[in-house]
Order: sequence, then structure tokens, then C-alpha cells
Amino acid sequence: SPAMAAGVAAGRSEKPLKAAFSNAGLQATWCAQGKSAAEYWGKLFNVEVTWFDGQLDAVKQRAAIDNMASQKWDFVAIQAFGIGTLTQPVQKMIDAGIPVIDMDTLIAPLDKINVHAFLAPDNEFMGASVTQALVTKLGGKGNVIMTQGALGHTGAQGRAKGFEAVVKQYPGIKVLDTQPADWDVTKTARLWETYLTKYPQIDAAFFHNDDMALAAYNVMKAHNRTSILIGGVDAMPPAINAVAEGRMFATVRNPSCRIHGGAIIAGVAAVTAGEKTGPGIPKNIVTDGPVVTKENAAGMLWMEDHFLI
Amino acid sequence: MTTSSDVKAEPKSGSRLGSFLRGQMRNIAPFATLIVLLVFFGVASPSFATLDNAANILVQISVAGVIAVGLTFVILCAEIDLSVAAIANATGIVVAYFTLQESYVNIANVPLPAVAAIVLALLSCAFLGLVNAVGLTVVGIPSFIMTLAMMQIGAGICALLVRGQIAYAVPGFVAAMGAGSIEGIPWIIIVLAVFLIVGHVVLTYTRFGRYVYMVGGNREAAEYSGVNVKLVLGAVMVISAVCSGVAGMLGVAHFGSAQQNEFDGYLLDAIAAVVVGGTSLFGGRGGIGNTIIGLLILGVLNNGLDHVEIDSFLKILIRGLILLGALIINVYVQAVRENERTG
Amino acid sequence: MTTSSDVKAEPKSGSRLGSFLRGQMRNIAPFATLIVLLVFFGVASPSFATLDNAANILVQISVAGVIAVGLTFVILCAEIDLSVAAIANATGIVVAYFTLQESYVNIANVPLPAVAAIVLALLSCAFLGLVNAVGLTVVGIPSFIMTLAMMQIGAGICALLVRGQIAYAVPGFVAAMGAGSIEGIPWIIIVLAVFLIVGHVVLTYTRFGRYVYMVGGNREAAEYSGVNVKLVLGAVMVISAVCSGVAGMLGVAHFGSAQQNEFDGYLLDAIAAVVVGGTSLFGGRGGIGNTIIGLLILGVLNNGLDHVEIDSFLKILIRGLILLGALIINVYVQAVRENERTG
Amino acid sequence: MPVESVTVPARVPARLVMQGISKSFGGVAALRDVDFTLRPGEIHGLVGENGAGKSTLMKIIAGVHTQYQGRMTIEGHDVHFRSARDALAAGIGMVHQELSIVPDLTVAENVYLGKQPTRGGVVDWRAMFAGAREHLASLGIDVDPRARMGSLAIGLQQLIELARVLFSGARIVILDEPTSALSPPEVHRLFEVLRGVRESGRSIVFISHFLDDILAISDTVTIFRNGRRIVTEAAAGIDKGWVIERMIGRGHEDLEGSYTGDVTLHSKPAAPVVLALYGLGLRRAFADVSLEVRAGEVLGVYGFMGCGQIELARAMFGKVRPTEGRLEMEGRPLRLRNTAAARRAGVAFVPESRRSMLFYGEPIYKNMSISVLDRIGRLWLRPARERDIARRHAESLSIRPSRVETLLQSLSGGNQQKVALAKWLTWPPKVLVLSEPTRGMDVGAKEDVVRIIRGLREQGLGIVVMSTEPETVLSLADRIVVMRKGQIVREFAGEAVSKDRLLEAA
Ligand SMILES: Nc1ncnc2c1ncn2[C@@H]1O[C@H](COP(=O)(O)OP(=O)(O)OP(=O)(O)O)[C@@H](O)[C@H]1O
Ligand SMILES: Nc1ncnc2c1ncn2[C@@H]1O[C@H](COP(=O)(O)OP(=O)(O)OP(=O)(O)O)[C@@H](O)[C@H]1O
Ligand SMILES: [Mg+2]
Ligand SMILES: [Mg+2]
Repeated sequence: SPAMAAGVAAGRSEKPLKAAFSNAGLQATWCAQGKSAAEYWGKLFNVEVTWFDGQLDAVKQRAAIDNMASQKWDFVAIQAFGIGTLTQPVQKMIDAGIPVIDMDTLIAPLDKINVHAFLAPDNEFMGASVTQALVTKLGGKGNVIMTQGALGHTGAQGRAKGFEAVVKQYPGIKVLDTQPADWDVTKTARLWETYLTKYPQIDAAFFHNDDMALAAYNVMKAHNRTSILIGGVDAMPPAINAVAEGRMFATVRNPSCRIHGGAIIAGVAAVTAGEKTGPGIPKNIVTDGPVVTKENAAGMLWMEDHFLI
Repeated sequence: MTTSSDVKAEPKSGSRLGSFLRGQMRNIAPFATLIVLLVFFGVASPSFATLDNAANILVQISVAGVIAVGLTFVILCAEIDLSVAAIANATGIVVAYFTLQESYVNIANVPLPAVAAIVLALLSCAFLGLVNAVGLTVVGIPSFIMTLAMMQIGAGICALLVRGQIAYAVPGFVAAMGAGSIEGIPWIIIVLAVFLIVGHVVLTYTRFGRYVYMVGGNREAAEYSGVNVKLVLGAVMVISAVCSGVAGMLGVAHFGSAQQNEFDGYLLDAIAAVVVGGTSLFGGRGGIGNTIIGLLILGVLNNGLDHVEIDSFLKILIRGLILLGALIINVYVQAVRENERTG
Repeated sequence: MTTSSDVKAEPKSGSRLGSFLRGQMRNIAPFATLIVLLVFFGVASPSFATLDNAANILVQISVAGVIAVGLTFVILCAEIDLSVAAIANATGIVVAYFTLQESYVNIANVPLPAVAAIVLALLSCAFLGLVNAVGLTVVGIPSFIMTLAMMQIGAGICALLVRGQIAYAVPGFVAAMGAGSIEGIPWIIIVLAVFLIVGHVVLTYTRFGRYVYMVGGNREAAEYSGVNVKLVLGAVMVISAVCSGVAGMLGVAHFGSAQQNEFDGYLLDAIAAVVVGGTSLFGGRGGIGNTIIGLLILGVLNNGLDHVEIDSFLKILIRGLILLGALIINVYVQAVRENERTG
Repeated sequence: MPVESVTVPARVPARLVMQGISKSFGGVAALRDVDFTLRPGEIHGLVGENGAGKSTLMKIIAGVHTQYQGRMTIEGHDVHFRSARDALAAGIGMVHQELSIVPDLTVAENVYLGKQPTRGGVVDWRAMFAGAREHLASLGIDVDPRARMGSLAIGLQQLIELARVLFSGARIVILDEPTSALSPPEVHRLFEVLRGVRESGRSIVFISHFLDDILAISDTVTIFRNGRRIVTEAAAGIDKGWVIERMIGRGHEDLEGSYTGDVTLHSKPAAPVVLALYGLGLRRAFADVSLEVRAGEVLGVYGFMGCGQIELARAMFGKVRPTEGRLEMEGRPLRLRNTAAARRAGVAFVPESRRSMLFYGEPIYKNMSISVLDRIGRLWLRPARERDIARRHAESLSIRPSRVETLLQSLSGGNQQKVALAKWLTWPPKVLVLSEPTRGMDVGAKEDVVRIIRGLREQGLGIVVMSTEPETVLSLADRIVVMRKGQIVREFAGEAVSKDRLLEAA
């Protein structure tokens, strides 16, 4: 089958390959983990990875990608900090025949730019599946709060959509508040101090990422309100640990290793086996990870330790 | 801006009260702003005017508050410190770096005993403050640029130490101060109160504090009166850095995590608190009392906006406009007073 | 700081050259820094010293460069504008707001003809600049705080218009200027060059430019010479805002999208460029020539660090340290010259 | 230059001895090989032209200038101060030529500046207020020690600064032009205090351009010229003419321009009015001021410091906006929204402080052209034309050095003052308002300025000279009004006036 053929083709490269990677910003744990994963898989597949840090800044990432585009690479993999901000240099690399693998966030709408493949989780699915886990635990009844990421973030928008799709189905669920905290733990803490004052009964809380969830947990603990069920997104090791210890109820894996490692494998296949978009690799690959609860937490941690998910 | 004249020697006793009130305008205007905000949010949201929420506000201003205490010293000297948030961040990360972290935290850190970790963190922020001080006083780099560079250096230190990861554990004492409470009162509020009181006492009742006002009010006169101006300037930079460092440690404990760029927002908050409170950017005027009012204005504004139902996207604009309004009132009142004096 | 001598009346011809060189130190020190950086990166990385990369650097500094032109006027007047990046962002968003967006863009925007969109965008930034100007000159709010508030207001406007979405389309003319090229030369470089040249000509060869230097050099003296100081100050705030607005439109076209907080990083970059180039924060000294050098220093530094193999987490620190180094050299040299003057 | 020998007998061992002091700023020597001796219980008057080096020498004693050649001993011990702190510790207190107070602090703190009394390490505010009140009362000053320094009149501020140094316990007290902002009664009071200080055995250095004051208060007088000490003499045996001769290096008869005795005013009631003030008032500064400035006439406005004349001058130039009344220029209403409007209307102004008039880091020609740039070219600068014009004026006013590219900061005070005047002369204004045109200038430079102003009068300008120095007004004015507490109380026209009559009227 073609899939098998691709699998064979994606073996270790004979000659060392040079790949350039950039993701949103290494300040973010998720991105830093992705860097380790890319380097880990790169070593296995004989790829030397050069990193261009986006520094969580559209302008800085653009400059970095401009510089990337003026150098020679076998393939590149990019997670854009701001959609649409990197189109020009990325197009230049595509024109130069370099396979560009798009990770997690669109570089530009897919009909506008011909990337080799787009590996991303379905944010709507992630939002929905954690929300579902929370709602199920509550028995379809209770007061919930969603704390959003930055409103401009497509991931946050998808997660919010997923959340809303689920709560809509349960008339017993009351949504108390959905303010954004911009991924910022200080803002999250401020918001939650207010919520805990304002709402005497909160049953569950969904956060667009785990960092905010853990920061809010701190506030809940200080106010002795730890009975609130907490759901997050990302399932980075600290959150998995929190789930295992019962501080958080659930989180959903946003598989950083799968995406960054997948980018290595897709890139190597494109270079060594000439794998093409369509017949070889699908343009759009959904990389969703599972919901993490107490039951599967340990296994998830192990997989992450070995850059598998 | 049309009035102008000197308060000539021996003001007539009738105008004493008037001139006293005018003299107090610097303090009255911010206070009035605070009252207006309190009333507004109290009316707009039932959950705002509760005791619980008052405690919330105090907790919410505490980290920025400790930073603002140090910044008050700097601004009273007519200097500025743009590195406070970065130093806070770096210090918080240093103290976590020297603390044993859970196994899932992926940082090649160096666990030390709690005391050592705290001392090292304090030394780091003092050192960064010292670099600011040397740059300002010895090399002669204006504080605006010196601390701008230090801001980048602080961010660099953060990046290097945590490498994109998040650390969670801090020494128990720091954790207690940042997140614990005693008899229901969060320690962090008590720490803020202590910093404010000590800051006020130092500024008002010690020679050093008076030197700060002298240096800010007329640097040359201070020098001619035998004040070691460079020493005072250096000292305020170090004080500011140490306050920031303590705030950073508290913040890391309070928020439960140490990560890059965590405290970036505190730079503008702390500056705004000091300035909105009525301390003059040109030095020599204001004090901790003003900073307290400024902190409360900002705290009430941020907190209050969370309580009222407004379009999230509109909130940013509203916050900016209210801030501008407070500044206009504040500065306008000061300017009127100024004009009366200098014509 | 121990040397002390003066460029006093009629220097002996022998010391003419020396004193000329000393006088040019403000320009020489940044230039030397630039050369050192160029040589360093040229040696450290083969991909750095290529024609392609030179073009990269020019393109990369162009948006910040246009902002820096306006900021140069402000800083020459001894004021500061912290709202440049926010105004750039808001203007870019305004121009996109008035442009027909693709159907999948979820913004309730108001498509207008291209000319109208551009004019409205220019009017908006001019208006924001005017608010800064009025706050500074009429109300008397120090520019540091006035523009700090404007920064928040600008961010608020951005949030309100795009509501977390991203707009992609801008008028064709703007798109061409930001992303197009002519004969292989990106238009954006040409636009930058035009702004720099016009800025230089205005500052050096027009009456207004002279007033800018004089207001920065001694504001009181300018006023007593019958210069309308408030008008000059107001004008530079508007110039700065309009330059930022143009930069914002270019930037949106260049990056291909308009979104919140997109240009935040340009604030520090533009200030650093002006100051590292040797224009004095105290006003009256420097100019566009200095800004050009400052822009190149920053551009080369940012670009060069991408070409050498350094731990990504270390880069931020290194950048900060080099920046500090450049400032120390620069300011130190200026201070020596200053000291010579005042004894 | 022959240096006359020191004729003061060595009654008591010297407290301060300076030998062979030289100091230069860059290439320019401010002091050359100066010897100076100060004895206990002595008031030592120091006189000399602007830029003669008086302040420089005193700043060396006070530890402000730390780099110099030569030797300094105090009570027989060699000293070389590294900072003002060192000097203070050694018992030296100085009132600087420029007011150095902290306007935002209370009067009490300004009295104790840098030495706030403490008890147990804590600033003792109560003791400070009480002490300040007591100190000030003994100087005859009755102010609330809790008042903000900046809210007081300049003269009062100067007295308080004096009080600080006098009560600092310094054994050597240096007063650099302490009386420039004081009214005659205040000066009188100050002298009494100084005599008291002398009785306590402390030494005082007193610098002033008012030679009468110097001769009245000093025991010994030292004359400086061009960075050198020319002579030191007992005050008892010398008179003003003798001093002037040695100060400027020529006979004082040459100084025909300066005021000597009674003058008769030559008012020109028939000359056309250029600028008229009707009931002009500014809240808490002056009220109901009506004046007419005539073409070709110098109007003198005399009054004590703080009588409102400074504000009046500013109001005439649009720097402050009057709260009542109106102005007319050549019969047409004049609205001055700002200084630019005043300039365009033909009003020129030279403020009392050069600092606020000149651009020290810029060349002479840019300083001169700034007020007339719009007449040289509307949009573009025309540097060649600019320099030509500047060159012409530099020559006609004999500004030295005459190279117009010279940076202003390297000019002497008198020449700087000429530049400040020259900037208005390219296109002569209709009205020229001068505030303290000769303040702090030596006799020679004063004379130059007087000559320039008279020349302008001949050209038909309306000139207003505001001053707190009777001599200035008397030597220049054709008509004199006297202000007191913000109001015009007396006008002298077409009659003989003397210093005494002016003082009496004020
Ligand atoms: N007062 C001023 N008015 C207008 N432009 C000025 C002024 N002062 C300096 N400049 C301009 O600023 C730039 C640098 O000024 P700088 O003081 O370093 O040089 P300069 O010594 O004034 O000029 P030059 O070296 O040509 O004599 C130059 O472009 C100069 O023309
Ligand atoms: N800080 C300084 N930098 C450069 N030159 C200076 C400085 N201070 C004084 N000078 C120069 O030194 C000379 C002596 O100045 P000084 O102030 O001692 O004169 P003075 O006798 O006090 O004059 P005045 O009566 O005007 O106060 C002058 O030429 C002056 O320009
Ligand atoms: Mg002098
Ligand atoms: Mg002097």
C-alpha cells in the first residue's frame, strides 16, 4: 500500500540533512518541548535541526523566517505565531523547492500557500472533549466557567467553539463567565480571585491551557475552593501530574512531540523519497491527542518522556 | 494655564486654607479619582463592593505594590527604572532554579537549601540593581536607556535559566509569604504593608530619605549641601531592584509558577501606579502615600472591570481612557499649582 | 570622567582636528560599533555577508525605521513617544478595517474604496498624534505618561476593531508598498529611504527643523526667542504618530496580516535605534544620520544572531549584553565630550 | 601686569592660605597663579569683572572644582578637597551665585539642607521646625518653616539660603553675590548679621558687583582681573574710583555711560506711543498697570524684587497671559497668545537670566538668527545669509571672538549678553523690553550695553528697562515709573531724580 511505501521511504537519511525549525516562541513550554522532540527525532533520522525562535512576537518571527529563507535547507518546519505574517518568505522557500511543513497553526489559509503538509490538532475537538469529560463528571448539571486564551489566537477560538458546542447540549449547565486571560497567569489569578468572590457556586472550570489552569488552582486553594473540577488543554507533564494527584480533573493532549517529530519524518520522506503531497502525504493531518484523566496519566507521561506524543 | 504669580512672602491668613488645599491638590486629585471609581463600580456591580473583593484587590495589587515601593524611590530622584518587571521575573526564576523541582520539571537546576536559594536570589537582584546603579552613576548612561538594556538582560537571564520550561516549587518560606495566610489574612498583603510602611518611614524619617527628595528636587543644591548624589542615585537603583526581586519571589509563589515573561505587565502597572498616585516624574514630589493611592486606583480599575459586564474587546480601550482621564485630572491639577508658583 | 577640557574660542590650529574628532564622537562611536558587529558576524557566519542578506537586513529594519524617523523628531525635542508601536498597530488595523476582506475573515468591517481607506487611516493616526500633542502641550502631561496612556488606548482601538480576528487584505497601493518590489528592490526599502531623506532634509535644511533642535537644546531660550514652542512640540508628536501610522500600514502589508499586538516589539526597537545611534535623550543633539546608524546596528544585531549557531535561549541575553555594550560605549563617549564642555 | 604687594598686616595667623592656584577649563585659563589669604574674624570683599575668576576660586575652596594646580592650607594643614562634602566637613560653607535651594521641600528643610537633625537615627521634624524658626527669626525673617520653599519670593529664598550657610557652623563662609535679589532693607539687615558673624571669629568672603556694598562691609578687599589677583588692600583706605581703576585696568573717568549722581530725565511726551497697556493685571502678581511706551524713549521700571515687574515684562512678551486689561500696539488692540505672537507683533524681550535666553551648545550665528529665521527664509534655512547677518552684528557690537561659528558657551558673560541683545536687532522690533539688562555685569560690560541701548533709542525703538538696581534705571531711562507690590506708585518724567528718591518711592 502507498502508506507502507511511505513508511519505508521515511527511514533514516543516509546523508545528514539540514532542517530549519521555528515555532511561536520558546518561552512557551509547549514550544520548548516541541524543540526537544524535533531535536530528538532529528538525531534518529540524521537531521541537523537549526532553530529560529519566534519569541512570541510576530515581527521577530518574521525577521527570523526572512533570515531562514535566505539560507539553504533540505526542509523546514514552521509554527506561525501570527497567521499570515510569514507568507512571503515561506512562499520564497516553497518556490525554491524546499518542502515546508506547517505545524499547529496555519501559516496562511491552505488555499493561499502550498505547504507540503499541515500537522495540527483540532482545537475544537480538544475543547469539546475536555468539556465533555467535565460535563459528564458533573452529570450534565452545574455552573461552569471558561477562561479563554488570547482572543486573537485561532487555537483559543477553536477551543471556545468546542466548549460551546458541548455546553449547548446540556440545559442543566450554566456558563457563568468566559473572559479571556490572554494565556497570562497573572491575569488568570486576578480573574479567578474575582470569580471566587462573585460566584458562590462554581462546579467546573475549563481553561484554554494548563498553565492558566494551574495558576487558577493556586487561587482556589488559597480560597479553600478546591472542589471545582478543572479541565485544561496541552497535557504537559506538570498538568499530567496535577491530574494524577487530583488537582486537575482532566486535560487533553496537544501532542507537541507528535507534531514536531512528525514534521521531521515528513521532511525526511519528502527529501529522501521524494514523497509528494497528496499521493504520499495528506495535505492536512489532524494530530489530536486523547483526554488525560487519572487512568491514563502515567502512560501519557511515559510517551511524552520519549517524545512519542 | 493663564494664572501665574508668586505666593509672596507672608500670605494673608485668609488665603492660608486655600493655599493649603491647593498644596494638597496633588494628593486630593488622585484620591477623588479613586472615590469616583469605587462609587462607579460599586453601583455597577453588586459583587464589587464586598469585603471579600476588597481583600481580592489588596492581594491583586501586592506584587505590583512591592515593585512600586522601590520605583517610588527611583522616580522621586527623577530617574526611571524600566527593568523592574524583568528583574522581578529573573529573581523569581532564580529562587526556583535553586529549589528542588518535581521530577517532571525539565530544568537542569541546582537545588540548594531554602536559605541559600533565597539569599542567592536576593543577591542576584541586588547585583542587577548594582549594574543599573553603576551604569547610571559611573558610566553616566541615562536611567531610561540603562534600565531598558537591563530589561533585555533580565529577560535573557530568565530564558537561560528556565529554557522555556515552567518551574513550580519555591522555598517553603517564600511559598508561605506569597500564597499562605495567617488568621485569614494573606501574608502577601502583610508583606506589602510592611514594604509600604518601611518605604514611607525611610523616605520621611531618615536622612537618606530626605536626600532622595533633595536629589530629586534640585540635584545641584543637594550636591552643594554635601549630599553624595551618586551614592543616593545608586542606592535607589539597588533598592528598586531588590524590591522588584522580592516582588518576583512573592509573585512566583503567589501564582504558583516561574516562567519567562510572567511579570511583563507589571512594568506599566507599577509605573502607572506611582505616577497616577501623583508622584512627579520630574522628581522631588510625592511619596509612598501617593503610591498607595495610585496602586488602589489601578487595582480597583482592573478588578472592577472584571466585575462589570462589558465587551471584552472594549475593556482595553476603556481601561486606557480611564487611565488617561485620571492622568489628565492629576497632571492638570499639578500644573495649575505649578503655574501659580513659577509664572 | 577625569578628563576635562573645552573646545574654547579659537582653538589652536593644531588641536582643530582633535577637537573636530571629539566633536564627531557622537557619530563615530555608534559607527565603530556597527563596523565591529559587521566584521564579527561576517567572520562568524558565511551566510551573513551576502548581498541577499544585506537586502534582508534593510527590509527588516524598514518598518521600525519609518517609526524611528518620527521618533527622532520627538527625542530631539527631549520628549518621548511610547505610543508609536500602538499607533502603528491601530493604523494598520484601521486601513484593513476599511478594506474588503475575504469572506472567511470574521470582522464586521466597512469596506471603502482604497483611497478612502488610506486617507481614513492617515487621519486616524494624525488624530491620535494630535491627542498626544494636546495632552503634552495644552494639558501639560509629561510625554512619557501621556504616550503611555495612548499606548493603552491604541491597543484598545486595535482590540475593538479586529475583535481577536485577523484581517489580511489591505488596499492595493499599500500592499505594493509593503510587499511589492520594483526591479528587484523591495518598495518598502525605497519608502524607508524616502522617509529618512525627507526627515533629514526637514531637520537640517528647514526652519522647522532648526526649531526642533533649538527647542530640544534649550526650551526656555526658544520660547524667549519668540519660537512657538508648543506648536513645535505638538507638531513633532503628530509627525511621530503619522510616521508610525505609515509604518503600521506598511507593516500590515509586509507581514500580510493585521492583528492585535502585532507590532508591540517595535517600540523598544525604535527607541533603541534612535538612542543607540547617538541622538541624545536630553534633546538638541543627533539627527537622522544617527538614527540610520542605530537602525543598522539593531538590524545587524538581530539578523546576525540568526546566522550564528548559538543556543536559542542564550541569544536573548547576548542581544541584551551587546545592546548594553553599545550604549556604554556610546554614552560614555558622549559623556566625555559633555564633560569637556562643562568642566 | 604688576602685582601690588599685600599691605594687610599679618595681625593673626591666616585661617585659609591659597598659593599659586591655577585652573583652566580646557584651553582657557580661569585662574592664573593666584594667592589668596583669609584671616579669622575677617570680612574679605572680592571684586572683579565678569569672568575674572572669583567664583572659580571660591568653588575650589568649596570643593566644587577638584582639579587645579596650587596649594591650599586651612589652619596650617594642607587640604585638597575631593567633593563639596569634604569642604563642608572642613568647615566651609558657600552660598553659590546661582540660587541652590530645593523648591519642593519646606523652608525648615532648606535651612537644614543635607543636615536634617536626627534623634535616634530618625529625622526630628519638630526640632527642625523649631530650629528653623529660631534661626530665621534671628535674621529678621518671619516665615512659616512649614511653608514650601518654592512658594516664597526669590529674595526670601535667597535669604533663607544665606541663613542655611550662616547657621551651618562653618568657620569660613563664602557669599557669592548674595545681594543680587535683595531689597535695600534686606541688604542692610544682612550686613548686620554678617558683622555679628565676624564678631564670633568666623571668616567671610563676600563677592559683589556693588562696590558700595563691598566697601561698606569689608575689612579687606581683593581685586581680580582676567584670572589674576591684582591687589589686596584694607578697605578703610580705598574708594570706589580706586577699585574700578584696578578692576578694569583703566581710569574710571572712561566710564561716562555709568550713572554717577543726580540725573535729569529727558522725557519725550510728544513722541508717538507704540505700545500701550491699559489696566493690565495678573492674578497675585500685579494689578491695574497702565503704561505708554513711546518711540525713541527709554522707559525705566524700577521696584524691589518681587514688586511684579518681572511678571509685567513677561506679560508684555506673551510669556504669561494677563488676567485683566488689554494691550495696544500703535493704536490697534494686541492679543498675545504666546511669545511667537509677540515677536511677530514687533515686541522683543531679553529676560534677566542669560541662561533662559541663549543656546549654549550652538554657534553664535544660530543664537542670533533664531528670532528672525522667518524673515531670512519662510521654509528653507539660508545659512550663508544667516552667517552674514550675524557677522555684521558681531562686528557692530564688537562681540569677541567675532567668528560667528564659535560656540556660545565659550564666550564671556558680557559677550553672551551682547549676543542676547543682538538677536533682536536684525530686523529691529518696535518695542524692546529688557529685564535687568546689566545684572551681574561688570562696569566695563555694563557700559557697552548702555551704549547699545542708547543707540537703539536713537533708531526710534520704544524701550522698556525693568530693573531692581536704581543705577541701571537711572543711567538708561528717559522716564521712570516705580512699582510697589504689583502697582505703579510713582512716575518721574522731565525732572531730576536721584537714587534716594527712587528708593523712597519704592
Ligand atoms: N542647531 C541646529 N540646527 C539644525 N541642525 C543642527 C543643529 N545642530 C546640529 N544640527 C545637525 O545635527 C547633525 C549633527 O549635529 P552635531 O552637533 O553632531 O554636528 P555639528 O558640529 O553641529 O555639525 P558640523 O559637524 O557639520 O559642524 C548635523 O546634521 C547638523 O547639521
Ligand atoms: N564650568 C565652567 N566651564 C567652562 N568655563 C568656565 C566654567 N566656569 C567658569 N568658566 C570660565 O572661567 C572664567 C572665570 O569664571 P568665573 O565664574 O570664576 O568668573 P566670575 O569672576 O565669578 O564672574 P562673574 O562676576 O560673572 O560671576 C570665565 O571665563 C568663565 O567663562
Ligand atoms: Mg561668571
Ligand atoms: Mg561669579
